[in-house]
Amino acid sequence: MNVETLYGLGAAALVGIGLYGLIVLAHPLRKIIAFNVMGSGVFVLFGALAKRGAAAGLHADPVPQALLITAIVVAFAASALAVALIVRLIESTDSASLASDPPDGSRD
Amino acid sequence: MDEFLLSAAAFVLLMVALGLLRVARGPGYADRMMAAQLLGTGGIGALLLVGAAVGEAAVVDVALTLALLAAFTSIAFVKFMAHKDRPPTSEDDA
Amino acid sequence: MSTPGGLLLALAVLLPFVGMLLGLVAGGRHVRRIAFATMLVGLGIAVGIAWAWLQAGELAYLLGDWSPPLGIALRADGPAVAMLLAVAGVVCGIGLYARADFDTPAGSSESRAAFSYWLLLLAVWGSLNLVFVSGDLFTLYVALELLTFAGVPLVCLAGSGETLRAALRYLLFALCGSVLYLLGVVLLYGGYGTVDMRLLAEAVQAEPIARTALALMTVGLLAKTALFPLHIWLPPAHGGAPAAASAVLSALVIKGSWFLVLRLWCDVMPGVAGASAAQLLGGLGAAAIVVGSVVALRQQRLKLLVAYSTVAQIGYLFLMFPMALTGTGVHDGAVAAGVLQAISHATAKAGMFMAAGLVYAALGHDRIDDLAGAARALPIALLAFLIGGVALMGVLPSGAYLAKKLLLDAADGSGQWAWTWVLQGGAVFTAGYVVLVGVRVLRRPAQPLAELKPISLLSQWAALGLSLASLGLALTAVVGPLPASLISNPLSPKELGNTLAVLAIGTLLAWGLARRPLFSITSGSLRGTTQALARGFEQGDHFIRRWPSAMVAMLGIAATFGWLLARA
Amino acid sequence: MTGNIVSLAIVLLLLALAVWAVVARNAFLAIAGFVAYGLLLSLVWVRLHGVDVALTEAAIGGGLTGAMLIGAVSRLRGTEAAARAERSGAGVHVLALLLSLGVAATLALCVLVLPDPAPTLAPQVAQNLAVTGVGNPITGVLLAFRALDTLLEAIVLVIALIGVWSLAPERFWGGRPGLRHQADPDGILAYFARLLPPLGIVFAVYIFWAGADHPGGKFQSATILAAMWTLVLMAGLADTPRIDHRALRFGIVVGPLVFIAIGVLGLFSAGALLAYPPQWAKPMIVVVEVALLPTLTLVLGLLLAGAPARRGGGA
Amino acid sequence: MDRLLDLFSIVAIVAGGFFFMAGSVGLLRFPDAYTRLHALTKADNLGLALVVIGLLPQMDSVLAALKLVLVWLLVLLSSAAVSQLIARAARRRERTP
Repeated sequence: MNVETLYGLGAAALVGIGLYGLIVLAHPLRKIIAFNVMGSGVFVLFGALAKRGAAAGLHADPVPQALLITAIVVAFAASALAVALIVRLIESTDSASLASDPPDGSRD
Repeated sequence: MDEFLLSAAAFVLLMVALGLLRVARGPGYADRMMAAQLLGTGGIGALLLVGAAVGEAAVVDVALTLALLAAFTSIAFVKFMAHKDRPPTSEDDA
Repeated sequence: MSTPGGLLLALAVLLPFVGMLLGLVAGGRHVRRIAFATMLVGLGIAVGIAWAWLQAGELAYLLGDWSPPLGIALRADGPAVAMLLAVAGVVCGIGLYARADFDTPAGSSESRAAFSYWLLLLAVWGSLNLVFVSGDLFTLYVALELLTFAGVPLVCLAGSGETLRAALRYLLFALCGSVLYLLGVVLLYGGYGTVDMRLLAEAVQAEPIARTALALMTVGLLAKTALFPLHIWLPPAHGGAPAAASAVLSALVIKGSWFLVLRLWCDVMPGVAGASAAQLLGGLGAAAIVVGSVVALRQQRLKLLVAYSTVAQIGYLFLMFPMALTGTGVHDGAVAAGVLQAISHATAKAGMFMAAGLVYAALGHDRIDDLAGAARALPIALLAFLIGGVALMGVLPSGAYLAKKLLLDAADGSGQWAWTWVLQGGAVFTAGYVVLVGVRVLRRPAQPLAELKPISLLSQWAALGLSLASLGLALTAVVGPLPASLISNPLSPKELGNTLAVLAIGTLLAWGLARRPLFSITSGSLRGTTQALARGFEQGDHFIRRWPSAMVAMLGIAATFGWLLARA
Repeated sequence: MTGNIVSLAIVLLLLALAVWAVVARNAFLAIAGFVAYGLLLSLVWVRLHGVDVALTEAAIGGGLTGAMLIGAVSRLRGTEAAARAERSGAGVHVLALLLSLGVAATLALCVLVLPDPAPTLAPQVAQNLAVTGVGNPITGVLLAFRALDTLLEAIVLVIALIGVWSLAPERFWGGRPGLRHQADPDGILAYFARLLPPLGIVFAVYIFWAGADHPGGKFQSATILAAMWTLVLMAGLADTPRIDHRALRFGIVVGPLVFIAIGVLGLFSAGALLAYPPQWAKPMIVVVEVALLPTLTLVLGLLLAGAPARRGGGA
Repeated sequence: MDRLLDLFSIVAIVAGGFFFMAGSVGLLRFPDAYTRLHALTKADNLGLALVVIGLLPQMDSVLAALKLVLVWLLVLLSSAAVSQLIARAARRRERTP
């Protein structure tokens, strides 16, 4: 098996791990970590594709690598916004729960 | 030589991976942090070895960035611990 | 190749961002001024684009003169131009409405809410324009993220704990959607070596990579659009935000990801997206209409009612897919219907949220049961609300009517009888909550209304203007590119009978499903049954909006799409 | 062969750390795992011949994100325990496991059926790079071929910052972000904060200049600078600026505005928006990068600092 | 000469690898947190130091070699900081059995 395929398969597993965390973890901060793990899985997959595209004297296709840098920055911005929201939510409600109130349909 | 450097990198990585077993076994908070620490150092070592093997000079810059940012992150960890008498949520410490 | 007028596309994208940056640095009272100046110029650009499009047909612009696949192309076809123009109009309408709400109070040099609102409004606008004109799937990823980052803070501008929670839910769920979308983009690049939509459309084959990419991207975008059952974040977010922000979120932000689904299915990968997967999209839309409408009828607050009606209306936007993709190419009429539906929803829903906000501002509450006498006290605002609702029902000459007509034609053409029922039935649900609110506000109050707080006249007219725009949208068929033959006399026995039937059944629904009886008739056992049913819907909605259920639903839908695409 | 063993070791370690970061008992440990994970990712990028990406990942992935998450953990106030009570049932866990396995398996299948030879834009980039005057192909893609993406990236950060600021309590609007850090009495932190930043700044400048022709560039440089700034703030040696400070606001917008201005200039000098006149391509690109540097540094640092939380009049 | 330098590199790096191994084994086998910490900090810093020393002859320029040494110094710095943190955590663990 060549290196790119190995990393590609690893990336697929990372996406799965992150996704699992996103579903089952309750605390939003933990979800952010899982989101980052999943995101990095996508990035590694893209990196493996870039490596596959090595040609014309370049060791890898530079276009996906450039896109990756942008994507990493965007993911950081997302995490920063989410963390700020979590901190503020806890400050104002003393809770980080995302659950909403049940419908009060039984009261009428 | 390159083959040797790569083998050395693989060896270092496998060794720190062994250290990760400590994370699974615990028991404490300190032990897990130690594993992370070992991993950081080993990871940078392996990075340098791989970089020398593939002859990519800029890998040293990556290592330097990592070391700089790792120092920064460690200080953030220390600062966090200094602020809290105890970590807020370490149930395995209690 | 860049076309004449193509530069306007780039300007339409950059201008709102430049306005935002200038506003940020100028600060204070200048922010609002800069925002209005930007709106004025932006509206001009949008009109210019429409003009250029009428002259030359499709517009294109190569940024930096680099052609794809290396560079990024901006392109605008009919749907994109229509959306650009509509969004420019709605942004200006919302801006006029928000002028009074988001003023820097005297005595302070800068206020948080005003500063943030105007800058974020411009950010939403720029991002949407980018979504409409970008021909590059990765740039679209960035555009979608921009849209989310601008939309999330709008949700919690009021700063209360509940809105913060809603904003966080929105952000986290939308982020899951973005990662899935990005994953699809990555796969497409791996398979075909480009992220340009035009080049992809030529290269793409119905093979595992393209199918997986389409399934993942679609479900990611559905999560961002909040199509049932992925509407986990929408009701609290849209219901809790300030009205001017809700209008932006509901009328505009969700259209971005919806438009991208349309692009992917009808432009980039129509060959991969088979008819059976399109049936599933339409099916989710139909489910959204039923659940969203029933739960909307159960709401006690006007803004939440409007928020749930958005859940239902998003469903309408997806009804076009079964008609557009029948396995034999793309049906243009159905696509046009979808765009028309999106625009009529954008205008009407903005007007309705604004009206609800005015009611809240004037009365100090928006409890539907306590709105008796409101119609007399706030005639313009409630007229705006009801006209918006009527427009969404699909009554002549509204845009929704035209959209429905086009879809019925398409459904007839491809022999899909089941969907004609859904299309006709959808209007009934909308009629339900229009009647519900209408009856409540027209009732004579038991005691005279308390002192009303003053509300801006400009805001009221802005709301009414947008609702009227939605109601008159079908008239564009007379001047625009759509066949005028679709419009018939609204007073003809057939149309009138149809409208009356819709209203009658809607009234029945409102009577059966609303929490409080609509009329003071003693309710029989029938109402007991319908009430139990409605409660069931509510509880089901609550269950599906829990985080784990929504995530499981998301992946389940992705898997179903994958399966359907592979089978086709 | 040996290379494959290294890669295998890296992948296995990466997966182990990812699992750690996700299933760890509490957030603090999860972040420790995540930081180590970020470090290892840089190794992945080096193996995949993406040194530019490795630099970015090293700076952002483990570094800034890790520090930001740690800062957040200290403000969780026992909400973690509450979240534990909310934990989903066994059924959800099984379902989640099955679905994520399904997604991972599908992706793995896609990886195995990728077309061979792989489609690539590398030849086109290599062919057109000379026109841009820069030697680093990634810089060429980011600032010439796909300049719009880079502009949007800066705008994304600014919008995120507006979003973070908008979370401030009303009374603190215009004030200083984050908590005031007290200078560490035993001085170790202050010692670090005096020692590291000069080093970091020199290195950041080096990375910045290297970026035109070698791996590196404005973004990686800005990240290091932002980290150094944050370090000084954490040590209490300096305070965050008031967010209504005119110079600060100017620094935030200068990058994208200069970028757009040069893009419009291209309309007249090179015939297309965001194009550079042939001989002037490299100087123009350098100007854009220089202008973006303060924007990125300030925005990254301020994103880390969070919403305004103090009135903080005066200096 | 090159042979000799390569040999030097190989010896140093092998020794470095040995110390990394020692660190891991210590982490796994030593009885309590303190001794583990002791083993670890010695091992990983020495391990990295030896790897760096071994790589020095392989560098093309003085600048690269200088950067290499700087990497080691920075890692030393952060490991000192983190060790202190870990020791504190271990102490607390002792206090609350």
